[in-house]
Parts: sequence; structure tokens; C-alpha cells
Amino acid sequence: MPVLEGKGLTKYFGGLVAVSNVDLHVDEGEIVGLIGPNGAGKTTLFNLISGALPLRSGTILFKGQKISGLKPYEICRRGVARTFQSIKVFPDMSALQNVLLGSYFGVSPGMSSMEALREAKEILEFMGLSASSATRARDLTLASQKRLEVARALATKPQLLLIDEMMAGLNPTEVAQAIELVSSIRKNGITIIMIEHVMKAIMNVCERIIVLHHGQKIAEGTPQEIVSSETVIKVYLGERARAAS
Amino acid sequence: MIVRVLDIGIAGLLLGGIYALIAVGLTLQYGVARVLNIAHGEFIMIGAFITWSLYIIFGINPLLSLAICGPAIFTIGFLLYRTLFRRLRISSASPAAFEGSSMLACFGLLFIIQNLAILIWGADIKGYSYLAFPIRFWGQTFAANRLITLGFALAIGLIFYFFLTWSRLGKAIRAAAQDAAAAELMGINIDQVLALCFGFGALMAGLGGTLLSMSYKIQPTMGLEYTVIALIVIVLGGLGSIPGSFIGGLLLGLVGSIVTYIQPGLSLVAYYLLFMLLLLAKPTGILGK
Amino acid sequence: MLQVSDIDTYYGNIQALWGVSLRIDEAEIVALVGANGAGKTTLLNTVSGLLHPASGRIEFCGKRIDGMAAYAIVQLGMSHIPEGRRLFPDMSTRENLQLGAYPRRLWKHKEKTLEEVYKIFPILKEKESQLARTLSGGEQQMVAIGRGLMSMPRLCIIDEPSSGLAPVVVDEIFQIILRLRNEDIGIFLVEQNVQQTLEIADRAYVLENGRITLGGESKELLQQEVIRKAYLGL
Amino acid sequence: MDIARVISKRSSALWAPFLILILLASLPLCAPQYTIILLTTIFMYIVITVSWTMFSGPTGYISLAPAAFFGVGVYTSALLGLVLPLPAIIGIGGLASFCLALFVGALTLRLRGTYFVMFTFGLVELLLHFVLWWEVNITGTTGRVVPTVNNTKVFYFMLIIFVILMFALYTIRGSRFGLALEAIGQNEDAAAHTGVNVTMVKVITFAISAFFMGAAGALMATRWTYIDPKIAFNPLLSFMPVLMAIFGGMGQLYGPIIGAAIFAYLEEFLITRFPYYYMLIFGTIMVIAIVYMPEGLVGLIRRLLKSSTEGRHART
Amino acid sequence: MKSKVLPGILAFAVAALFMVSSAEAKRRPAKDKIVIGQAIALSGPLAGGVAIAGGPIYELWVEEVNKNGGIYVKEYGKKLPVVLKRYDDKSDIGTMTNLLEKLILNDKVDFVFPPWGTAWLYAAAQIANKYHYILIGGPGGALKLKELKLPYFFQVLNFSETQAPGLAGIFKEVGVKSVAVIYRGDLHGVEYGDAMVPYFKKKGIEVKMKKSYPPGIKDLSPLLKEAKSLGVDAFCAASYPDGGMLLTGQSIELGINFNAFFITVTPFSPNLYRDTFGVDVVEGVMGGGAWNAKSSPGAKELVDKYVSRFGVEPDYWGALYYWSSLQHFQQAIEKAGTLDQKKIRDVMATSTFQTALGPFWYDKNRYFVNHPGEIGQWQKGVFEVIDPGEKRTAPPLYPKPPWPKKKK
Repeated sequence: MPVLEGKGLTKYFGGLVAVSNVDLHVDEGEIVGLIGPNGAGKTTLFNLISGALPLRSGTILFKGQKISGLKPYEICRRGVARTFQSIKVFPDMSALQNVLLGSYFGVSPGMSSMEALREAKEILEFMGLSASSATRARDLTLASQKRLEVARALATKPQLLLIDEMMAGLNPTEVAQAIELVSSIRKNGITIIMIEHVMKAIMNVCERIIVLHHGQKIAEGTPQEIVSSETVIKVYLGERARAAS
Repeated sequence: MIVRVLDIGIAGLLLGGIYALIAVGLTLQYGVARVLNIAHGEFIMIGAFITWSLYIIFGINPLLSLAICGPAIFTIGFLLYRTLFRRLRISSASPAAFEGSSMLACFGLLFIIQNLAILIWGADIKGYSYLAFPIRFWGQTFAANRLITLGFALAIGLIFYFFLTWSRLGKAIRAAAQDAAAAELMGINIDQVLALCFGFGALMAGLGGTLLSMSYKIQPTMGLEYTVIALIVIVLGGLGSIPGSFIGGLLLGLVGSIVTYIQPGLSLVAYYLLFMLLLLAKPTGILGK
Repeated sequence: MLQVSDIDTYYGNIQALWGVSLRIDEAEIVALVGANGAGKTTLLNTVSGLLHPASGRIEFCGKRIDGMAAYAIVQLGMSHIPEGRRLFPDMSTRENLQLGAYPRRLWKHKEKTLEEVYKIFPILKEKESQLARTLSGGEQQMVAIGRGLMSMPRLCIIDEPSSGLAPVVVDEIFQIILRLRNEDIGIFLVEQNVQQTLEIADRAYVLENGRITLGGESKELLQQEVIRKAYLGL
Repeated sequence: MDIARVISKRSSALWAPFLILILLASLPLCAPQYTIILLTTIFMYIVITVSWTMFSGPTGYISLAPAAFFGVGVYTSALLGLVLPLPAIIGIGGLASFCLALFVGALTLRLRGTYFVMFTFGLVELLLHFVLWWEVNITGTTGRVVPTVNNTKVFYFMLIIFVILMFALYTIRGSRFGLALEAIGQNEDAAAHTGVNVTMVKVITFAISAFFMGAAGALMATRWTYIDPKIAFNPLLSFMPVLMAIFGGMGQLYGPIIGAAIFAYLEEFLITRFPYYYMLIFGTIMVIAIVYMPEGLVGLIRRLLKSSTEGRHART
Repeated sequence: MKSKVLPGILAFAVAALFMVSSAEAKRRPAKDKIVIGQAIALSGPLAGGVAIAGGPIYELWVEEVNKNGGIYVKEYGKKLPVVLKRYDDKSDIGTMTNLLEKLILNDKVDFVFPPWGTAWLYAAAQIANKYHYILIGGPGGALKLKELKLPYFFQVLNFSETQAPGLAGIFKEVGVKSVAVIYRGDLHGVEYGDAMVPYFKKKGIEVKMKKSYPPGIKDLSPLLKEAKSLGVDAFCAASYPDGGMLLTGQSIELGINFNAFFITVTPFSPNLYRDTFGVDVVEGVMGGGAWNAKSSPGAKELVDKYVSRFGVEPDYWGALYYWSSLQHFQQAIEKAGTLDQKKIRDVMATSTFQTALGPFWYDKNRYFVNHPGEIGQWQKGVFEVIDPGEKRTAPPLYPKPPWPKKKK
């Protein structure tokens, strides 16, 4: 049964098409990659799913229930969490406070302060951030800030996690760690959709890849299918990729 | 009926022209130089008083004092930016912090300028009569001085628009408004350009003051109400948009005139209602993105 | 042509660059590689005058330029094409390009220079009256580079030209950079795309945590184990 | 938010405010009447500034609506006269502002930055001119006489409003609601996607802060004795809390308090000593203050304190 | 912890500062002068009005009294000079009430003078009354104040209830058939606007238009044009100087003329009104007031004194009223022989004294009634009193001549 189902998703900005009639489905426990050149509509698609932007047309179902039209916080409380392409941690709050907010207001709001605190600490531990729990978020390294964003999203106890470019700007060692992290999150039973430019990461972790171009879905399939797809090579990867493959 | 509509329309434009001019000045200061100049109206007041003094003491034609007032107030504005606001800009941690601190500094300036004006010119209302006679056309009468005011306001606005669109400096000003750091990388001396913007803003206020003094009585406390109107107009027109401010100013004048015709008691209510409704419907203003 | 000697740069109280030295010769492509947060952009900003070093000296064409304002350095013939393109979104392509020739000396000849730039980027001529914000990512990057060329620089600093572009477009941009070198313009290039960068650069420096840790011919660097491991993920 | 740490911090720092409070409360017993009047005015500014900071501080939404909320309180008081006991009037005044803020907040808090600033300022002028038109054309009169109240009584009520305000502020700051508020200020989108109902949190805080402004207005009306729309909705009062908070420094809770107190006292001092030059002096002080104390008084004090402790370290 | 203690210390210091500063509160020293306090607008929107109408009279009176050695008070057996202690209320009513209480409580002044503006007078009257301080109403005052029945408040200026019948009488006399009334949306405007209509009706004059306009309006031409299109004989405006000047300016600019043109506040000012527009231009304009140098010998003397002191003529509405009320006040103090408010008040309420405008007394509501005139009209540069009866200094000029044709 699909966790997430989108039908005919469409969004315009002014007169420009950002996302055009995209269908997608994600099954429980999957890791789906979303790739495409800049401006292809990947982040817009995330914004539509998480409720940051209203749909022009189409519907989004989460676990069979319609979530399109809901406010971001309502969608979050139903179990869809996300991270952001440009980091959006709360810079002047400590790492712990960042995560605590998720525990307080996520899927199960109203838990006691003590319980929320315990949970937040657990998540920081899991993300390997315990040591910097009292550090202000703005003082963390880029990699840690990205982790913190994921930690905050996890604290809301999502069933579906949308990760937007977690690897960009990380060095290869950090990328490797991040890939590991994504896999372990999945092991905890959380479904993941990730936007990524780092091809290596996508190819390694994703079971299925969706390629967007000019707001349209131009391809969908396993990593192997994608790298060998004529269309994808023509509009996205270019000649070099062809030569290399 | 058509004559009546025309009459109301022109009456609105007569006032709107001045609003437009003043608002363009504030747009340069706030939209470009990021100084929320609460003291904008004080520059208008200074312009009006200088014009009055020149007319009463030396008998200098108010239209001629446009050429005297403008440059004088431009210099004041330019120097103010070079000394005070430049320093604040450099020492501010963020653009938002600069906006806060510059507003506070402008409040200080408001007090200083107003007090100086009271000391120099006294607190009482002053005025003079210039070109106060009717002109008739299309079966309606209009005040000569107001028509001239509108003419000059439109001309100044137009000249400035062409200056911004075509000249090298004008392009630099627009570039600085859109991305100051990138503009600096083009070889534009950003401090200089922002100071010029602030100066031009003051210049517009000064010219506005001169034109206002031809039809309105003046007093040292007159500034704030014009500041408020200019603020409304620049938001109405879309922050940072110079043509937007110009159109916004004319529009506000028109609305005021229409409502005054129907129910004069509500004319100011209409300004604010229009402003707030527009903000809700299209928060970025008429020509905003 | 450019000589950077032992500079320290601070962001507020935090030191971002530690004793950085490097040089760029005429018509040479020099690449600067390093991880995010290593201080690459800080270094570029220090060279172009947006930031000022606390100590050390920078010379450009024999003139000392540390402490000079950015706009004055542009007039000496250095142009900095910033990360993220930073076009003036509400101005046309043409106006954006014109502004590149802002210094008075160049403004007179701007129409001629413009024709030259259009020769390099024919597509920009087609779109010359379009507002910059409506251009595609690749076109925007071309405008950014074209704008940088309008000042007829002897040295062009290019920060992350490939960011946010599809691989196909990146290839095109790199071709253009190579072409510039052939027109005797020095290039100081910062890129995340290390492999491709080192392929076109003559020399390269590696910046780590605000310090230059390696430097040399790019062909040699490409072979070095450290680079291969840290930046190419091989 | 380490709860244990917060509690320990509180208990040891509590004595100072308490002491000041007791001191202030006992003041009417010994101090001259005018001191009480002056203190009432100063506390009025403190209440407005602190309640302004309550919302605008953490969220970063600069509200220029204080004059509107204060004015609604003033007008409530003027309309009700003294037919009800004073505490009831204060409560109703506050509640009226609370309701207005709920409505306005729900309508406008999606506006950001300057647009929000200008909208709130427009609100003041709109109310002013609308009430004016209403009175003149519908009720056929304008202005109302408000019976005067004993000065000491007004002072005590203002003090009580202040104490309740501080209590509310502390409670909010320490709660998850406060954490959400802070998160909204730092990144509204992220807060929304972390499950925070940002609109509700903002609107409620906005309304709570309006409550205190309205309450202060209802109380102050009794000191002004005569009210008309131009007096009640004085736009300058919208700028005062902003200026006072920046002047004091917004980084710390006590910044706006000190800012408001010194600002208000300075004004009174200058206006009575130099009636013809006070604006000049006041303006100059403001300009100098902003140039030399970019982080407000609190920043200045901190810098001085830091340099003095450093000096001490150097000596030992 | 240190950072938490600091605010405590600071706040303490601030509190201490207040105490010290207010501890200045002096004990009453041996009497060598009479101190009179006044919180009035020296800055802000009202300051303009203060400067042209009323403000300087108080200064002139103090100088005049001191020139004669002061006021003789029997209690102290000598003449005491007068000192005027002025504070700026910034045209803000909250500041005014604070400062008035400061004058009374902290500075312990002997007497207080009124602030400027009707609303301000309302607030001040109540506060002065609370402390049993005499307040002689200066610029402002209106009908509603009567209802408050404040025993220490004396109203000096004439107001809507006395001026409106005067105006209606003149209109009837000259044959005005119909009028248009506009009024400013504030206390002054509403009172005058409402007062005029019934008196016009009583005299059989038709009110064809009655509209309010908000303070701060920038264009009154639609109102003028509307009144003109209704064909009214007279145009009446209850306005303050901003509106009064705008209205006159726009009538001239548009060449809209009425047979009678009346503005409550503004025409009475010779330097603001007559001299701005010119003697020829304002010929025939009517305004609230009124008196002139011909009203009485004392009036002539006041004009001369004022001109030699300030270089301009006084306003022809309040100046003589306030001046005379102060003369009455001085004689009341001398008669009472003390500085005790209650005793002086009783003398003031019951005694008639000779003043510049002639005999001066208050009625049982403590309202001054012997006005030198209600309505004035500019005729050849003189603000003539045109009330019917013995106060009249010249017959009304009707119809008003048209605005002069363009001449520079």
C-alpha cells in the first residue's frame, strides 16, 4: 500500500509552470530519490507535499487520506516531516532546543516535558549530536547543522521523511556518513524521499529514482534504468555521462 | 456628469502629484538606501520654510527657489548619509539591525530639525499667496498655483525617471537597489551611490516642500503627516519601485478627492482603508513582485 | 599578475584565513578547491576587496590592493563573478551587461564591448531585453560571466559557476572558461566539481580550514592520493 | 531547556526584582505626590514597551499597533466612565484590545517585514479617523470627560499590571509555547514544518501583548481626564515602544525596561528644564546613542562590565 | 549570576534617582515673588496657534505687572513680582496633565494659567479644580464644560452659544437667505456646527448643506464647489487655522465667492490672515471675535503695547479677553489681600473690576459675559465689530466684494 500518492500535481508561479501534472507514489519502507537539474521543480514538489505551497490542481494522499489543502503543521502532525535545501535550523537555539520543538509539537503533541526531553536526547544520540546538544545551532558545522535538521524532523515522529539535498557541500567522508544515516533511518521503519545532486549517494541508497525536468516527470525507475535512459542522458546528464557509461 | 468626473479627477491629481514626488523621495531613501526616514517630512518642512523666507525677505519667485532649495537640501541629505548613516550601516550586524538603528537616528533628526525650525522661524503658521487665481477650462475652474505644482511634480518625476532609466548613475542606483554587493563588484562605489540616493530623496522632499508652500500654509510640525502619507504610498506602490511610488501617489490623491466629494469626513479613513485592503489583497503593492 | 602573500582574514572575531599565499600569472587558469566552509569564498572576497585582510599583502599588476575598496579594484582590471550569479533581477540582460562596464573609462566603449560579449554568448543577444530574473539558470550564469567580461578584465575571479546547473550546461560553461584563457584573461576559479576543474586548470591550490595545504600543477594534483581520496571520492 | 537549571537560576535571581517591587510599592507612603505621578507614566511606558517586546522581540515582527491597542483601552475607559469599578474597566479595556488584536492578527500576520509594520501603523490611523468620523457624524459629539481617580490608586494599579505582565512574560518564556515563539522568530517555515501552528501562536501572543497595552490605556485615561480620538490614538505612542526597546537593547529581558524607564525619565527631565531646547537635546542624545551604543544600553553596560572584569583579571 | 544582579542594581539606582530628583520639592520659602505655572504647547501642532493667539498675552501681562513693581498682597504687606514658569506640553494632553500636576504638587506654584486648546482646557480645568486651584479659561472652552460645574474654573472666551446667535442676527439683518455650514471633526467644530444651525433656522435662514471634514484634510475645494452649486448666500466654516487658511486660499484660487464668508477661528489673526492674503483680498471676510482698537481706550492701549513688544498686532479675538481677565484677576488678588485660592476665587466670582475692555465680571456659572463683540469683519484692514447694538464699530459690509482678480 502506498504511503504517499500524488495525482496530477500542478503548480504555477506567475505564468511559469513549476510542476506540471506529476503523478507519484511511494510505498511503505521505500527510499525514493528525486533528481533533475536546478529549476526542475524538485523542491517545489516537496513544498507541495509538505503544505508549504498550495496546489494549483491535483491531490495528495497520505496513507489513503487527503492531505493536500492542509496547513504545514497539520501535515507534519499527520506524520510527514521534511528538511530544507537551504538549512533552516533555529540558529540561536541550542541543538537540544531545536529537537525539543519537534518532540513538543510533532505527531504526538502534549507529551510531558520530561518525556519530550528524554526523547529529544535519544534522537540527538542517534544522530551523533549528543556532544553538541547545548551548542547554539549557528555554531555547528555545516554537516552537523544538516544532521540537526534531520534530527528535528525525526523528533516529530514521522512516517514519511522528505530530505532535501542533505549531501550538498559535504566532503566525501561526510557524504559517506550521511548515506549510512539515511539507511539507518529507513531501518527504523521510516519511508524516505530524497532530493540529491550527489549521484553517488542516490545510486547507492535509492531503490527507485524519479527524474524531473521543467516540472515534468521524464523518467522513473531503478538507478540502473535511469543512468541508461536515453531521455535522461539527453536532457540532464549530457554527453560525458554517455561516454563514461 | 463627465465634467464633474473630470473635475474630481483633476483635483485628485493636483494633490496626488505632490504625494507622488514626496513618495519617490522616500522610496530612494528606504527602498534603496534602506533608511526608514521618519524625518522625511522634516525635509519637506525645511524646503517650505526656505522658500517662504526667500519669497518674503528677498521676493524670490517660489518656482525659482526650486533651483535653490533643491541643491541645498540635497547637500544636507548627502552629507547626513556620508557621516551618520554610512557609519551606522558599517557598524550594523545585519540589514534588519541597520533598519532599526537608522529609524532611531531619524527620530533623533526629526526632533533636532523641528526644534531648529522653531528656533529659526518660530512655531506659528506661515504662508504667502502666489499665483492664487483661477484658471478656467472645460467649464471648470482650477487654481493656477496647483496646476503649476502638478506640472512641476510630473516634470520632476519624469526627468528623474529618465535619469534612472538612461544615465550611467541612474543605472548604478537601480543596481544598488537590487543587489548592493554585486553592484560594488561592478566597480560602483556603493557608499557614494547610497549617499546620492539619500541626497536625491531629500531633494525630492525639498522640492515637494517648495511646491507645497505655494498652496498650503506651513508650520514646523507639518512634516509628520507627509511622512505618514509617503510611507503609505511607497508600500502601496510596492517597496523600492520608483514608478510604483509615483503611481501610488497619484492614486492616493484620486481616492482622497473622490471620497471628499462623496463624504468629506471619511476622506482620511478612505486613505487607510484603501491602503490596508490593498496590503491584504496584494501585500507587495501595485507594482511589487 | 596577482600575488597574495601571507594574509589573515577575520569574520567578526573568527579567523577565516590563516597565512594564505598564492599567485596567478597572466592568462592562466588557477583553481582553488576545498570543502564547504574551508574559506574559499572568503579568500575570493578578500582578493576582490569585499573583505579586508588583517595582515599580509595583496598585489595586483604591481599595485598593492589590500585595503582598497572593491569598486576601485574593479577599475584596475580585476572582475569578480560572485557565487550564485547575483544578477540585478529587475534589469534586462542588456542593462546587466552594461553595468559590467560601469567604470567611467569603460562606459564610453560599452556598446563595442557589448558586441564582443554577444559574440561569445550569442544567445544573450537574442534575450537582451528580457529581465534577468526570467532567464534560465544557464543563461543567468552566462550573463554573470558576460557582465564580468564587460570590464575587460585581466583577471577574472569566478566563484562556483556550475552550482545549480545541469551537467550538460556545466560542460558548456567550462568550455567558455577555457576560451577566455585563450583570449589572455587570467582565471581564478573556485569549484566544487573538483575533477572537472582540475582537468581544465593549469595550476591549483587546495584550501583546508582556511589554510593552503597543497598547491601545484593540476595534472600532478589529480594524481595525488590525498586529493583523489578527499575530493574525488575514489 | 534544562528545567532543573532554569529553576535554580530563578530562585537566586528572584530577590532583586522582589526587593525593587517592595520598594516601589512602599513609595507612596513617603515620596512626594508628583514622584508617584511620574512613576506611573514611566511604568506606563515600561508596560507598553515590555508587552511590545513580548511579541515583537522573539518573532521579529515589528508592530506599530501599540497606539491602537492603547487607544482602544483609553476609549473603553472613556465610554464606561466610572460606572464600573476601576479593576473591571481595566479588565474590559484589556479585553477589548485583546479581541481587536485577535481579529487583526488573524487577518494580517501572514504579512511579513515592512508590510506588517505598515499595516499595523495604518491600523492606528484608520481607527483614529474612523472613530473621529463616527463620533462627529453619527453620535454628533466628540470627546469624553473621564472622572479622575486618586493618583496613588492609579500608581498601584499600574504596578499590578506591570507585575502581572512580567509574570506572564516569564511563564511564556519558560514554556513550550515560548520555545515555539522563539522558533517562529528564527525561522517561521521550519517551525511550521515542525508541527507548530504558527498562526495560532503568533495571534495569541499578539493578543496577549495587546491586552496589557489596552489595560494600561484604560488606566491612564483616568489621569488624562479628557479624551478624544486624536488624544487616544496618538501615533507617536506606536513608535515609543520601538525606540525605547532599541534604546535599552533587546538582547535581554531587562533591556526594554531600562530603556523605557530612562527614556521616559530623560524626556520629563529635559522638558521641564529646557522647555525651548528639549527636542534638540533629546534628538541629539538619540543620535549619539544609536551611533555609540548600537546594542542599546544593555550592550553598553555589558561592554563596560566586560572591560572591568578583564581589568580585574589583568590585575590579579 | 552577575548579569542577573546587575539589572537589579541598575533599577535600584534609577529608582533612587527619581527620589532624589523629586526630593527637591521645596518648602514654601519666605514670600518674595508670585510664581505662576503654565503647561502650554511650545512645540507640536498646537504651538502655531499658541504663538498667534493667546500665548504672548500672558508674557506681556507678567512684564506689565512687574514694570509696576508687582501685585500688592496685604498678607505680606508688599508688592510681589510675578514669575511665569512655563513647560512645554508638546501638544500632548497626557504630558499637559502630568506637567500641570508637577507645577501644583512639585513646584508648588502659587497659581496656574491655562493650556491652549479646548480639549486641553477641559482636562486642565478638572485637574486644577481637584487641587482647588483657580483656572481662568484662556484659549478654548465650550458648552460641555459648563455641565461639569467646576467651582474653581472661570470661562473667559465667548463660545458657540454666544457667537452663533450673533452671527444669525447679522445674517438676518443683511438679508442672507440660505447658508452652507462645514465644520472640523473635533470638539470645536462639532459645537459650532451644531450651535449655528438652530439659530439660523430660528431666523428663517435655510441651511442647505452641513458637512464635517477631518482634521488634516488637504483639499476642501469639493465642499466649496458644492456650496456654490447650491447657490447659498453665506458660507460658514467652524475650523482651526489649518483649515481656515486652506479654505480661504482655495476660495481665492478658484474664484469662488459668497455674499458672506465666515470662519470661526483664523480671520481674527491680523498677521496670519490679513497679512498673508492682503488687505484687499480679505475685505469683507467675517470671523469669530471680536474687538479692535476702537472698542475701548484700554483696547487701543493693548494694541499699542503689543505692537511695541512683539512687532505685530494682537489677535482680535482672545487677546483682549485674556488681557482683561488677567487685570480682573490682579485686582481680585489685591482685594482679597492674600494668595489663598479660595478667598481669591470668592472675590473673583462676585466682584466687578474695571479692565481694558471696560467693566469685567463673571455670571453665576463663572462665565464672563460682557464680551466686546461676537463677530468681526475685515473692512479696509480693520477687524470691525459688526454685532447689532452698541458694540458695533462699523456696519456689516454685504454682499462681500468678489475676490480681487489676478494681480501678481
